[in-house]
Amino acid sequence: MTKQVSFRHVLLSGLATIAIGASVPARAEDTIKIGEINSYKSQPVFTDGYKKGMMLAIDQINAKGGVAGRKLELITRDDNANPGEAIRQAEDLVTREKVDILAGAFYAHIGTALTDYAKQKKRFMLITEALSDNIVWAVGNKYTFRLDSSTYMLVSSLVDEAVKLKKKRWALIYPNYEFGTSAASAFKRLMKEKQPDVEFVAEQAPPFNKIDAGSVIQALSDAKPEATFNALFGSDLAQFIREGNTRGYLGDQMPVFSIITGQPEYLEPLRDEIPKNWMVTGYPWYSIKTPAHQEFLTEYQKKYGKENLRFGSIIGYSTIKAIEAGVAASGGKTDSDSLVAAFEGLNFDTPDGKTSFRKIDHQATWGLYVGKLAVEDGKGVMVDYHYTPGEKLLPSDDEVRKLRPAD
Amino acid sequence: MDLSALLAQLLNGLAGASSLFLVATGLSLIFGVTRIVNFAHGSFFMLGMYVSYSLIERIGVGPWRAVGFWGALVLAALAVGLLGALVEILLLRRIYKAPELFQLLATFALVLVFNDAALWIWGPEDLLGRRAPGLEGAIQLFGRAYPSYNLFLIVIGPAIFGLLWMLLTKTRWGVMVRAATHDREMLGALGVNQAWLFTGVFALGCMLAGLGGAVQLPRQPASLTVDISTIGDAFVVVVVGGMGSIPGAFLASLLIAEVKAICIGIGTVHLAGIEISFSKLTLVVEFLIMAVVLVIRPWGLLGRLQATSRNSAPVEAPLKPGSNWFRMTVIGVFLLMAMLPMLDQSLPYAAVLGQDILVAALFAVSLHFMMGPGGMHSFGHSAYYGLGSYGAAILVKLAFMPMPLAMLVAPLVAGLGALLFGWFCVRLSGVYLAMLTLAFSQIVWSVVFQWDAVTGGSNGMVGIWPEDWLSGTRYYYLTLVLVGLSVYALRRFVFAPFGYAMRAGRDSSLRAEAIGIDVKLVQWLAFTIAGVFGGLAGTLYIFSKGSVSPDVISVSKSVDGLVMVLLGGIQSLTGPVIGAAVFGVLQDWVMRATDYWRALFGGIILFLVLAFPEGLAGISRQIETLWQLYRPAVGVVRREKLT
Amino acid sequence: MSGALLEVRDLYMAFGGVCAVDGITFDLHPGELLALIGPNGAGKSTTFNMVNGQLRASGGSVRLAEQELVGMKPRAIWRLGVGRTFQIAATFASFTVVENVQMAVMSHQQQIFSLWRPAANRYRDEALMLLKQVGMDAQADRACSELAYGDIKRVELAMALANNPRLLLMDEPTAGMAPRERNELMALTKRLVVERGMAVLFTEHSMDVVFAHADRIIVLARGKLIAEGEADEIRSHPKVKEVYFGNGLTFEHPPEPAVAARIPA
Amino acid sequence: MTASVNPILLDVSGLNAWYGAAHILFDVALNVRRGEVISLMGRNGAGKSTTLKAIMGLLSRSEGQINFLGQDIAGKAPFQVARMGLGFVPEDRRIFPDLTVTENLETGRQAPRQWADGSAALNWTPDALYELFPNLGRMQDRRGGQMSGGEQQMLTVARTLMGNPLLVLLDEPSEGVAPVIVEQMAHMILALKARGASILLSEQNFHFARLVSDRAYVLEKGQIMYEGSMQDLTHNSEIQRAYLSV
Repeated sequence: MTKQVSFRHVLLSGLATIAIGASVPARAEDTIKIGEINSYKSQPVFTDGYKKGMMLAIDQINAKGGVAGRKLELITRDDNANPGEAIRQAEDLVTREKVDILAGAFYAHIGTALTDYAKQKKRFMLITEALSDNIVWAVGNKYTFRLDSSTYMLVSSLVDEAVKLKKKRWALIYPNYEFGTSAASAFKRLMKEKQPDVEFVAEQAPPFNKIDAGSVIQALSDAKPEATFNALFGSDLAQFIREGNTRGYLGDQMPVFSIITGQPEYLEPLRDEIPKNWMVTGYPWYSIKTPAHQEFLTEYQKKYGKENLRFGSIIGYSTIKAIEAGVAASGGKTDSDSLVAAFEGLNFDTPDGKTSFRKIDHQATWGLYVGKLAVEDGKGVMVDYHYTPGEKLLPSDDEVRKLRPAD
Repeated sequence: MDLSALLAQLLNGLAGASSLFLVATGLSLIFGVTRIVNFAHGSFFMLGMYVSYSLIERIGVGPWRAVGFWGALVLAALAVGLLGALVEILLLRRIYKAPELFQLLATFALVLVFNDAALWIWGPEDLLGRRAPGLEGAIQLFGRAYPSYNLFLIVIGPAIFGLLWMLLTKTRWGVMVRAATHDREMLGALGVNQAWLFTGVFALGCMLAGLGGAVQLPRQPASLTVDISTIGDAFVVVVVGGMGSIPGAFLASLLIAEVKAICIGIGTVHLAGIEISFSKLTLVVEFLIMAVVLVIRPWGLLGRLQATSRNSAPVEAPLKPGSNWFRMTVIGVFLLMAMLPMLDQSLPYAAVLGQDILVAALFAVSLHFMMGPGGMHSFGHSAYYGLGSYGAAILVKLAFMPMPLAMLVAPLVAGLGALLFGWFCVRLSGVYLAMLTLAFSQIVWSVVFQWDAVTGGSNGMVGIWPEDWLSGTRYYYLTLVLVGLSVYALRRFVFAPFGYAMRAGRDSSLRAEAIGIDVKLVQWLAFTIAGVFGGLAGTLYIFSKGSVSPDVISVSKSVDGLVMVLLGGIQSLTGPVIGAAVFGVLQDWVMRATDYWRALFGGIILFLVLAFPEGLAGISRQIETLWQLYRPAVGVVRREKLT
Repeated sequence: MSGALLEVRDLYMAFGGVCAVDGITFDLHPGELLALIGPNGAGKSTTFNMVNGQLRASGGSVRLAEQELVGMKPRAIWRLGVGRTFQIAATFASFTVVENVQMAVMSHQQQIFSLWRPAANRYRDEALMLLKQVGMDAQADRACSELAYGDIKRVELAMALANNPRLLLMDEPTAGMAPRERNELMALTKRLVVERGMAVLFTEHSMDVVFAHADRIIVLARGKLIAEGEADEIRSHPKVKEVYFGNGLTFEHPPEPAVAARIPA
Repeated sequence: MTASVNPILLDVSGLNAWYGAAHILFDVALNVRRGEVISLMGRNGAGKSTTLKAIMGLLSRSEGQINFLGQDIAGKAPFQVARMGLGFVPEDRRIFPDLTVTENLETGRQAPRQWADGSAALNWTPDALYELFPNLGRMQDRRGGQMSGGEQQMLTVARTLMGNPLLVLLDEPSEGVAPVIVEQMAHMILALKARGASILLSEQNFHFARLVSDRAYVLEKGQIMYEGSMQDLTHNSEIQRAYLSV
């Protein structure tokens, strides 16, 4: 009988674990619970600052007495970089934690899955970072809003500058997944519109995180382009730059237009190897002089020490600020319909100034810093940058209506 | 691409091949001798990068920086080798006698632990190493700038290859290592302390991985993702070259690196008006090469049919039908599961988790069906899970099929895939078969990942929810019933003549053929059945989540399935169910318990591995053995002595 | 027509230029027990493997009741009524003894692809009968992995009989057995041959067994057939003595009187 | 014969052993003196090989006293036992198929030994072994896997001798090889004995055992049923019938 006895033991302990794991925690009735799902383990560089930003905003708001008389409470969940897991965490947050508001998503496919979940379950959802255009357009829906600027906005912020160069022969390099491919196709389309004689002489799409930089650089330079559009980031970008410098592809003669490279997450690891002649989007937190941002910076560093900010920091902070504004606008009601109504057209404050959620596609008008890269004190920084508000980077309402299904 | 461009690309490939060779050859060596599929090999590569980074930042600066830099590379390799020795002594040595592939579970746990350890020590950011002193610049070759550091890489690969070859063929230690590959027990009886031999081999393999990582640092930043991406490449190289063959690993790393370089060199071409991007092909090219090589040469380029190693696991006990107690337990569990949705007030999350565990259990049971009784290890079972889920998604979204019909048809789509891939796979055996399944799953993955028009590309497809009359709790019950029926059916198959024929082919295919069993045909059918039920799991999954992305076909999905099967115990039919349940509950719990949940999860698995080397379902047998071991000798009935 | 069940003609096998079996020819008649002897490496197992289809002959022909076997797969040849045991006994280790035999019967009854009804009770009685014939019925429900080597050999024989073979190939059937067990097993085999009208081709190193039970003996050395005949002829064949018997010091009935003193100290 | 006054090399008593749950050996006791050739006889499955494996430490579970050269070796790992001078030749020719003859010999090599009294033990070199086994000398670079069964059998013995053992455990040397090879084996054992080697062999072939050994133990169902000189056993047809199935 030993076999069955032990089988029973395993079974009972398994069920006990389910029971313990699934039991309902005590609930504080007077708080507004924000359930946040993100790829904490997979993207620690971004999510570390992101979480800190969220906590800072929550502490500030709760110190003032909360929103509509209720304090904010944040519950975060790791999605293990997997959409199915993200959905389960959402269910967990809704059924067990009884959260009032769902937010999160770093990866595009997870953002997309959560967007659809929101639609199916009729739950308000604030996608904070995932950049895919689909989230507000192709699969956009009544219940989903997105904070960070989309891939399209990133590309469109650079196109005007790119056209000014009047270079004919362009090379493109981007990671082989939706972010890269849609950035590249948006870039090609917008460039063709504004500069019809443009030619795309080389296109390389290495697998994400597995670039073979030497071969890629050589293939690009063999095509003799006059300018390059880049959507690589992270480890791929570091390899691309080092190899490009060594092989003389990058430098004075090669203007590069590169999205998100100026975000500290991706800029810092490059140290002093920043090549010349790059125009990037990013987040120059060290030199933004607006009072709102100065105050944010001071408070952040007061709370977490003199550490560098990340792009995640301001996104996380602004996420909570947006929710604060939304809940205030709905008069403290947190049912999905009230929140949706409140968020459509909602204005809220961020360290970068006033931002709003567009009624037409629920995209926030998150603006972008566009500038050049330089090395100061052995570190890469953005210089000569300007801030472009998000509303200027989006297509016309007519086009948006074509892209987005009616609710 | 003109000739000079081609030559330059070939040179690029040569440099890439070196690092690949270093990491792959260590893996091959370890497998050859210890038969351990060292899943943590990529982690040792990653640690090689991190350790050499730290060392170079300390001793690779100042006037002696050249000495410091090169010294740091060597020291880093040695340090990683030392860590490998510790792992072998503290962990692997204890589980050599476990059933096949069990060590994979242990090394999988190590991957999790090492990754979190690296996060804790070095932080989340990528660390870009310094350039090699004296080799910072480039030389002119074929009218192009070619990094001088690449020349060093081109030299070091063959140099290490030569040294290893000498070590294995010209030294006594090498002779011992090769002997241990075949029969370590005999070697022990000849006076060789094989434990230290194994430690030495494992440490050497890890050291090579560490060196591979260290020499890569001037080209590639140390990051927390290289462990997984490296292990995949290394496995492919080892298998393409032939497991255990060091010249094979060398040849294969050259082949793969060169083909990749040429694909990149070709870039985008227009053929008959169709744009073909060879650059995008690099996503999957190594797996295409592996599939082709294995179909043509079933043991890799330079591999040979593996002599059956005597270093093998205990024999499985004969099948016994479940006792009444067992049946009652099963019914009890089923009823308990049926009650979960009724707890929506007290335990609202139980049904959510239960749903996922049910799907995981079916996935694991279908995998176990081919791995356990079928004896066909699969590293690519996610292919059928993915075909089942994408099949359903496409049938619903693009063919506008009603959901219930799609649920019926989608598993058959997966079955068709299994029928096709299985035809090739069953011609192979052992790790080669497993790697071909992996190749096929990666090929399916890359098609799904890039076919934006149909599959939605990397973002996947959304809006695939059950019809209203089947949604919510009803869907849970549908899942419960379908999973219950499927598991029951698979169990019946195992107890039926077909299941016996599967096990017969596994135990001795020679003997099975000699009594008229068409082993390949039996395996092919088993493979397909496993594919259909794996597909059903995928179908059930997708309607519970509403969306699908290429993750469902990823390697890690296959690995999850493997972990569940091994954790539960591959030699037991209840093993995969227990494994899936424990895996699901554990992961759900640890992910919430700490930020370093990977390390905790890995640690728990390591504990289970050491405590229950036959899997959780093997606990009973262990208790039995313990009982007999400590039972006082007087209790043993002695036979009458004849006088 | 010779009346032979098995006709082997000019059978030839080369492995990478090395000739393992070099043009051997012999017949085997129903009711006959034919021993194939020769030094280790003479090509005996290779010959077996070609007859049962495991190896495809490089040249020559193997005919069973007029039907050509060369080119057929082992399982097809098995279905024609050719049973086989192996030099290194191989049963299905995760099965019980009786399940091993049941498996063979189920295969014979074409039930391999039967998916639903449990196998445990199929043909159990038939399997027990076969086990009884080889004296293994008492151990029917033991796991095969626990059996002694000689017992595994017996189980193999029972399995080989499961399809009522016309021809039985036995590769060293009595290896690992004590003298009386050897004789018992071969006596049993002989009885089956007579009762069922089977033919048996077997290899063996125990000359006591060979001389006592074989109707006829053929001798292979280095792939060539060097002698053929009955026990007495072979016993005194000088070439066979030279390459195979030696002085016969270890036989129970040596070809010449054994003298321990002849062994140099 | 000659050796009964010589010191005892191996002294086993109360040896019990198990395979998994099955109890195989029951209180086996035996001894080997220096210079003796001892046969361990019995039917198939009687426990002969199990006894040798238990002495070598190759079984996962065994109990009892195993004294070798005055030291207790029970519970030691096989490699430790081998290093003390106990050589083991397995029954199933476990040569290393991918290694050449020379390399196979290399795997068995151990340093020369001395007896407790300071006299040198037999010291084997590959050349000396090639002399003993001329066949092997002619195929030094051949891979083990490409040799015939008889040649492999020779190689297994030669490989063990490379460890310069003080006592050789020889498991079923006559099994599965041609008579002419069996005869060579007998020659070989007697040649070794003449040089002063001590051997404990398990054997079913009574005629072979009779030719080579001084004393015999007869095992049945894991128990020693008879011990005595080979000569006595030759004349004891009762024991032969009862336990050796002759």
